[in-house]
Amino acid sequence: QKGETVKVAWIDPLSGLMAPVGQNQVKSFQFIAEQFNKGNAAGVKFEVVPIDNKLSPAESLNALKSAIDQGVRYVTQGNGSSVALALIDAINKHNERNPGKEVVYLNHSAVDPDLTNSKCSYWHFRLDADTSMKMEALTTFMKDQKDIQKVYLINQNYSHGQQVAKYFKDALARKRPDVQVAGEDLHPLAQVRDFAPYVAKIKASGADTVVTGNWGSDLTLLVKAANDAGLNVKFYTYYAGVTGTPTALGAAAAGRVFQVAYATSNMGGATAKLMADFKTKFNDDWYTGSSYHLFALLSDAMAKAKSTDPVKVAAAMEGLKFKSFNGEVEMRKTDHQLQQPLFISVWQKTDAKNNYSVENTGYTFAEVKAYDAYVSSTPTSCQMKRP
Amino acid sequence: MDQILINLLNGFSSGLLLFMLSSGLTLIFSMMGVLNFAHASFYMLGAYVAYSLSNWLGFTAALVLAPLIVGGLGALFERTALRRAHKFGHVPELLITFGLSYVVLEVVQLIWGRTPVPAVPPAWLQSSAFTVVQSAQHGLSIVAGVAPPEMCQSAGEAAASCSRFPMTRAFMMLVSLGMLLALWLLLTRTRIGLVIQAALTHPEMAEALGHNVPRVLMLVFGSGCALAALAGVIGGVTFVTEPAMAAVVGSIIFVVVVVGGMGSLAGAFVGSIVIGLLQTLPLTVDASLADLFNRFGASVHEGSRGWPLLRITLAQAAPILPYLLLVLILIFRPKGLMGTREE
Amino acid sequence: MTKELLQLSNVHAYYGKSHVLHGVSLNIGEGEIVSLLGRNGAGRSTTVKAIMGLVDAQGSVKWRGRELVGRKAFEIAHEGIGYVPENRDIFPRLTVGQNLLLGVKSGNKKGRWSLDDMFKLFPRLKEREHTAAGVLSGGEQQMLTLCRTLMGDPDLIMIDEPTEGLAPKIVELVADYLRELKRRGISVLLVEQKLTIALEVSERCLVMGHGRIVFEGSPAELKANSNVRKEWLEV
Amino acid sequence: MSMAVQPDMAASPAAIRPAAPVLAAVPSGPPPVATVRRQPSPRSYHFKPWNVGRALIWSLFAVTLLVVPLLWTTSFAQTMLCQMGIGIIACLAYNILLGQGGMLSFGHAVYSGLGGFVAIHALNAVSAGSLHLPVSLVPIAGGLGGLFFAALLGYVTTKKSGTTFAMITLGLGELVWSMSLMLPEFFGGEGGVSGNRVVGEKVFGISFGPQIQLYYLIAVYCFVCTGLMFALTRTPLGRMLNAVRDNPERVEFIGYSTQRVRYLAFMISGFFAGIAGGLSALNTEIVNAEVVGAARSGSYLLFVFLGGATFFFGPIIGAVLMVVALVLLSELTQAWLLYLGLVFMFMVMFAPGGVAGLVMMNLRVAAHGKLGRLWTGYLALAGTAATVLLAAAVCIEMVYHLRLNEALGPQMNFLGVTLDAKGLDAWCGAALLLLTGAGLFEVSRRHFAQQWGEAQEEIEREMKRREAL
Amino acid sequence: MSSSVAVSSNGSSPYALELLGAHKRFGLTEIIRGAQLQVKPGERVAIIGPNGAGKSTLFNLISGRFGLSSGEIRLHGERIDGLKPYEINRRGLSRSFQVSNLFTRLSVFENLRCAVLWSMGQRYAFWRFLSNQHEANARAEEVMQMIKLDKRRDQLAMNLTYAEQRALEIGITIAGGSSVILLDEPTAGMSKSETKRFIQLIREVTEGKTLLTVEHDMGVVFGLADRIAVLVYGEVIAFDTPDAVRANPRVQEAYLGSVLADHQAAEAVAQPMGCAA
Ligand SMILES: Nc1ncnc2c1ncn2[C@@H]1O[C@H](COP(=O)(O)OP(=O)(O)OP(=O)(O)O)[C@@H](O)[C@H]1O
Ligand SMILES: Nc1ncnc2c1ncn2[C@@H]1O[C@H](COP(=O)(O)OP(=O)(O)OP(=O)(O)O)[C@@H](O)[C@H]1O
Ligand SMILES: CC(C)C[C@H](N)C(=O)O
Ligand SMILES: [Mg+2]
Ligand SMILES: [Mg+2]
Repeated sequence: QKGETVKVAWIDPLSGLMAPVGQNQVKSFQFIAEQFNKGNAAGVKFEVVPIDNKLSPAESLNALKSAIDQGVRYVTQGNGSSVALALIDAINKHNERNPGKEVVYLNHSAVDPDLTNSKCSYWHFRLDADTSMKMEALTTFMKDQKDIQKVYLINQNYSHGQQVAKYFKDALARKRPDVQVAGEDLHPLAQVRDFAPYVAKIKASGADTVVTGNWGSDLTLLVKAANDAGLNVKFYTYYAGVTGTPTALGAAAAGRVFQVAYATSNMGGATAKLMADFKTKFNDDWYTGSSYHLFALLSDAMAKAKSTDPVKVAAAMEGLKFKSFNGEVEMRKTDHQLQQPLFISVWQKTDAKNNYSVENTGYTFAEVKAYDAYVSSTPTSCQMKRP
Repeated sequence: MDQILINLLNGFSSGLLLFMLSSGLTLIFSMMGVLNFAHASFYMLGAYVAYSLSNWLGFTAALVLAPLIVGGLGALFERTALRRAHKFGHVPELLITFGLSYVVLEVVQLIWGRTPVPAVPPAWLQSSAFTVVQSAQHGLSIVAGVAPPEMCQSAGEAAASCSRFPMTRAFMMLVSLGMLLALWLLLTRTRIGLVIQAALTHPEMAEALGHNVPRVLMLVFGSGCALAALAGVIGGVTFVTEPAMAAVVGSIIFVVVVVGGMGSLAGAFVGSIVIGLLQTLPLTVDASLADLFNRFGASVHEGSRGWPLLRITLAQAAPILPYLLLVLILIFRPKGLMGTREE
Repeated sequence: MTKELLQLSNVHAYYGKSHVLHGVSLNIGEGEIVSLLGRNGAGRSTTVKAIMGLVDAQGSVKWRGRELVGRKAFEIAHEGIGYVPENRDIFPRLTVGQNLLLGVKSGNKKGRWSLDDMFKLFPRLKEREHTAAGVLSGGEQQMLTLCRTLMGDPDLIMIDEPTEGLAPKIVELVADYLRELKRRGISVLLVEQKLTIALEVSERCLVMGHGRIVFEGSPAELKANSNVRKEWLEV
Repeated sequence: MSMAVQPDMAASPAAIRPAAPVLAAVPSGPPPVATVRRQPSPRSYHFKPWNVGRALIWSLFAVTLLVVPLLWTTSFAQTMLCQMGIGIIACLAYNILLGQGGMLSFGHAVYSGLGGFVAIHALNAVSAGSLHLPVSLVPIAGGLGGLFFAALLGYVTTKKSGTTFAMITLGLGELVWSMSLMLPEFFGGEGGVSGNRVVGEKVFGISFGPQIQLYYLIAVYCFVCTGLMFALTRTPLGRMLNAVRDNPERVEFIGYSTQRVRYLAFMISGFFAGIAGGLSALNTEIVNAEVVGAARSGSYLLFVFLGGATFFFGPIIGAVLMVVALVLLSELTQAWLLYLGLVFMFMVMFAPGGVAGLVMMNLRVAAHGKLGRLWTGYLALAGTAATVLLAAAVCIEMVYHLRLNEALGPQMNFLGVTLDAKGLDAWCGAALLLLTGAGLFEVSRRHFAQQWGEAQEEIEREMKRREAL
Repeated sequence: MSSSVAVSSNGSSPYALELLGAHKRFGLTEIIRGAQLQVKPGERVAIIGPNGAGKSTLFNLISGRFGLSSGEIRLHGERIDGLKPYEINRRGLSRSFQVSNLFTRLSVFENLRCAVLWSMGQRYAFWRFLSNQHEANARAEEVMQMIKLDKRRDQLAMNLTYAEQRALEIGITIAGGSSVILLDEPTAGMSKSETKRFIQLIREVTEGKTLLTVEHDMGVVFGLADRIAVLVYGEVIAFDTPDAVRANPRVQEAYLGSVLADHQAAEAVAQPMGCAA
């Protein structure tokens, strides 16, 4: 396998609502691929083939076809679990109908737990932590925050948002039955311009904490509206670090916005170097750590399988333990869900210890708590069909 | 009590913002008969231009200049493109604005990038206009600016609650009312309004009577775009300035214009307020139809017929209420609330 | 002869590619009523539109010595030419009053005519002052257009078939109206179908056929010339 | 109120009508071949389906459908072909409203989309064994679904016309789209509903697993539906639909209810749209909220217009362009949305009859044997236009490259040539090319316009002469 | 006003069309004030009256374009007020418009074919080919020849000349074979010679039918009508033979005027369709 070129199709939005995120991520993947091309366990060369799917499942299927035509055997995607579902379905069918031309799907950010539970597939490997895992970590953290009395849930009215709400309530009942859910809202995805009414509602409920899976402008507008109305609550979020949001959070949100993720802005060591290089090169933040997982996992598995054949590599990836930027991680065999540490970080001014300025705002996500992989690990109901 | 007040204030201000957005659209529609699908794009353009200008000249200058610049661009578009399509009728006119909205979006992204730009309101807009204080012993009171913390820091037995009303929103309301006044004067107190309406049906005749119709149309379109841009300047700093900001308001402003009555300024105003309230007030009601039925003795629960529909709370349905209203209004009163013509 | 006001020489006009006027030459003096007669499709309306700048024309149209060809309609209107189209073209959504108001040119000072003059002329309009013009009866609309043009205080008024659809009694009124215009020193170019009224009020008659002027003379001459009438006006 | 005095959208098909006088004489609706020979006896109108010209066109269409997948064999090309076939049905269905009925709908994806959902549920029912239906008939289930929802929602929509109609469709479109996320029971939430089209016994060895088998299923549907929709234009209802478009008021005075005509047409359109949705469900094997979204509805409108709504075959061109633009163009360039927007603006401004309008204009010239004269003009025009396009595209691509592809450095590849997006020479070259191209284009355009005008004038004269005979 | 029980159509009504105390108000203004008119089958009636008297409004009421404020309208003894225009048309009444109202983007032939479809029982059929409907096609051809537009068969209506459009307007009105025909100023905008030809045409195509026509051209009125109804301020002040109407002083005062009209009317009578000068 040495010296071979491995094409990885990156199927994600480059236009439309999620384009900013997509633009950042495509750079991340290309950048990390370059890093790995300098030397990796398998000695292969990676090439990222970006294809715009406009955040549309139907378009993604076209993109998949196009990628397969170009000889691509590894596909990665992450924005939108609906797209992920469509891809899993299509890849399952493709692999079944076209033996010898199998395709492996490496999911870098789609976090719907179903993807590794009821909808799990042998060909799908998830590198992000799913909603339930993040919620496990988040609630473990919240359990110890004694000032949390009343929590308000506000989420986007689609599967991701609904799941955040659901898993939160489940976990809370287990860990802090005394905390009250003061209210719950589901608002339409990316359509609300004016969050003032929601903020008024949160205010009226007397909540001291807001938990939200919102991303993009749905998160920034929420935080902005809260600041404007003088609503002094803490926000526990999934996606405060995604492109554009940090800029919009600015100074007003300092100390009040928490994020749960498999990374923080200040991981130190080699990661700090990577982030710095990325920033010099693109004047942008490298936050999609799963791009690192992807190439680390692939090269290790290819080395192990001594092949780039997706069937062999897939088999090699199952249960593979490898070293990534956030420590030693494991691709769990039962459901192909990566087991990795999770971090709670807070939005604050940069300081000596946390000196990475996110989006050049002078603010950063500073680690407040790190949890080992086992803490956030959740059971799976996956009944995987192996070929 | 304070919550009701705040909710009403939110509703009204949200309505006034909608008016700010849709007034230009109404102007263009009532006078030129053009459904301008690029209206929201001009709104976005206003925000971006103002962002660049205020980094350079300050916010106040941007507030004045950005609408002028965008209005000029609008006039240019009317002159070079829309005028050509006008000959072919309404559908091509509409489609050309459709095409323009794509182009504007792409150009904005090329110039300012795809991520939000950090547009912040100037210092004088960053404070609070007033604070609504509800305290157990003093009841409801309104304090200008930010209420001193001791007022809100629960004194004694019962906690007082303070809700601040941000300056940006107050300013927005003010500008919106100003727009209403200016437009009303333009339409009723000047003859230009008559000329435009005349030109709508018989442009040649209006010209033969000595009115420079093309110039008037250009001015109207330019003004409509300038109004959108003004809304954008304020909307941009109040919310976020980002490429998706046009898409978010894109269809709701049509709802406003249609519900109010196509081409009627008063209608656009009433429509804005109604939609503003409709988007806001139902959010506070977390009851669903199922709850309602259960209240009256029916037992509706998961698994009963129509549960998926009955289960939806009013708060969740709030965002679609404007569209529901639109459809109902058009079926039962196609003129719209205040409209005079039915087409 | 009176002083020349308007002179057309060798005017050609086209609708798209179809050639309609083939070299029309005519002139109108100050304070004159001239009628332009001819069969359907002879090109009378087109001539008037060409003067007004509403169709593409070639040749020369001189107004008090100044060339009008190539200028915009609203500029021509500002020169002092009024036009009453044959299909009326009232502004349907505006009220009668607003329609009249629009007759006044933008930026103009007070003209010779006031709203009240108009209402005196056609009392029926006064009654309907606040009605949307679109619902007026055919005849009422005709009255409205006449008045609207007059509000612009033109020196020459070109009227295309003003008696169309009017009751005989009102036709009579229109004749009075035309005479009144003349009395106030306004020139009229009257495009007519009804010979009766044309012959009665005008000083000169022009007959058009196939896009050219084929006869010019006094009403008496036209009455006498049965050849022209046979060939160019009636069957 | 009188219709004539209002800027009514119902009158706006006028709008779509190419206003250039040269186009005015082109009859709307029927395709070029459908010239009816004039004969004195009324008996001569007997329907002759095998009129030579028509037979030729239809056979050509059939052969094209048969042959294309053999020419483009990659799986990507075949998915695109499948989508084109589906798009053709959907766009033709949409044009029943827009081009033939003068109804401007902003929400037609509702019917194709809901048809898709019904179809995928039907497919899953087949898989589950609770429904016995060959997979090849699942699209019909989609069609019935589209018909059902069109009957339900169309009843209120078609009560109105013009702008009111357009706005109701906009509102309903938004409503259905919002509902689709609120009602995961039917719509499957964000993830949608997926199915497997390979189900049941193989019939003649056809499992519909391989894309090519599905393609031929789509091709058959496409051909039959196109035929049926064309036939519709030749029926009393089809003709009255045109009458309603042109003058709804008068229709009421010749015994027809405009509402009823619109409603029936709306249902028929919904049925065909549903079939397209059903085929699409089979094609992607997953249906989610996106299929009822405003973006989809918008593309129908835009591309039907681009293809040419005044002509029956316009939407077919539109559908092909739709797939090319949305699927292929976005693969080729990041600036595809900009190109799309610009193309729209220019088409509306300079060719309001759409591509079909251009085709018909040239066919008319060709029919009068005058095309031969124009070809040099065309050549010059094409050459210079290509130059301008190329230069403009280079500039646009370089700008996009600089903004978006920093990762790859300033070096970029454009049509096989490597350019340095930061290099002065690339920019100067492009600018120079653009300017000279534009200059030459203008020269040849003027020359061509004159030639074209002459040809038109001659044709006009000839037609007058013939008429006079 | 009157009993709401509709007299059932028994076909034996002596009148083809009846207006009984018809009233129409627009907002506050009453346009039709109790118009009363009874037209016998086969009769040709001209309605004259000053501008704004409500003639077109009356037609709009009869044809169902506007709803009646009060009163009754009967067609062959059957009440038709409150019905939709198409329902009235299906009962055998057809009208033309003062301003041509055509299917502008359809050819002459298609215009006429559309007009005959309903009466030929085609209804909303989408399962039959038009080209196979020989009866309808033959009828359309026939009407086209009647109105002498057969040479323009495949021209779009919008490309016709004014006079041709007027002819087509009449053609569409009569094509469906309705027994009661309303024509609103059919000769408006036509020259004397064309008017003459047109009156001839109208006579031919409405042979044996009940005809109501609004006209200001006295030549047409006196040349065409069996009886004349004079509508003034929404009331029928006279309904009589042409001679009687002309002699009626009220009519003269309200409508005909003095000198000019006398002249015109006299002229019209002297040479009903002749040269005017
Ligand atoms: N908009 C148009 N497009 C094409 N041809 C036109 C147009 N208007 C008029 N024509 C043609 O131009 C010729 C002259 O028309 P014009 O209206 O000047 O005649 P006219 O003498 O006023 O007759 P009328 O009695 O009909 O008013 C006619 O043959 C007519 O068909
Ligand atoms: N929809 C309406 N609303 C208000 N007034 C109306 C409406 N329609 C007609 N009218 C008024 O009714 C009166 C009668 O109009 P109508 O058109 O019937 O007159 P007419 O007798 O046909 O006159 P003409 O001979 O001039 O055509 C007019 O004064 C007109 O302004
Ligand atoms: C990248 C994220 C902002 C998107 C998120 N993963 C989702 O499920 O939609
Ligand atoms: Mg004329
Ligand atoms: Mg009338």
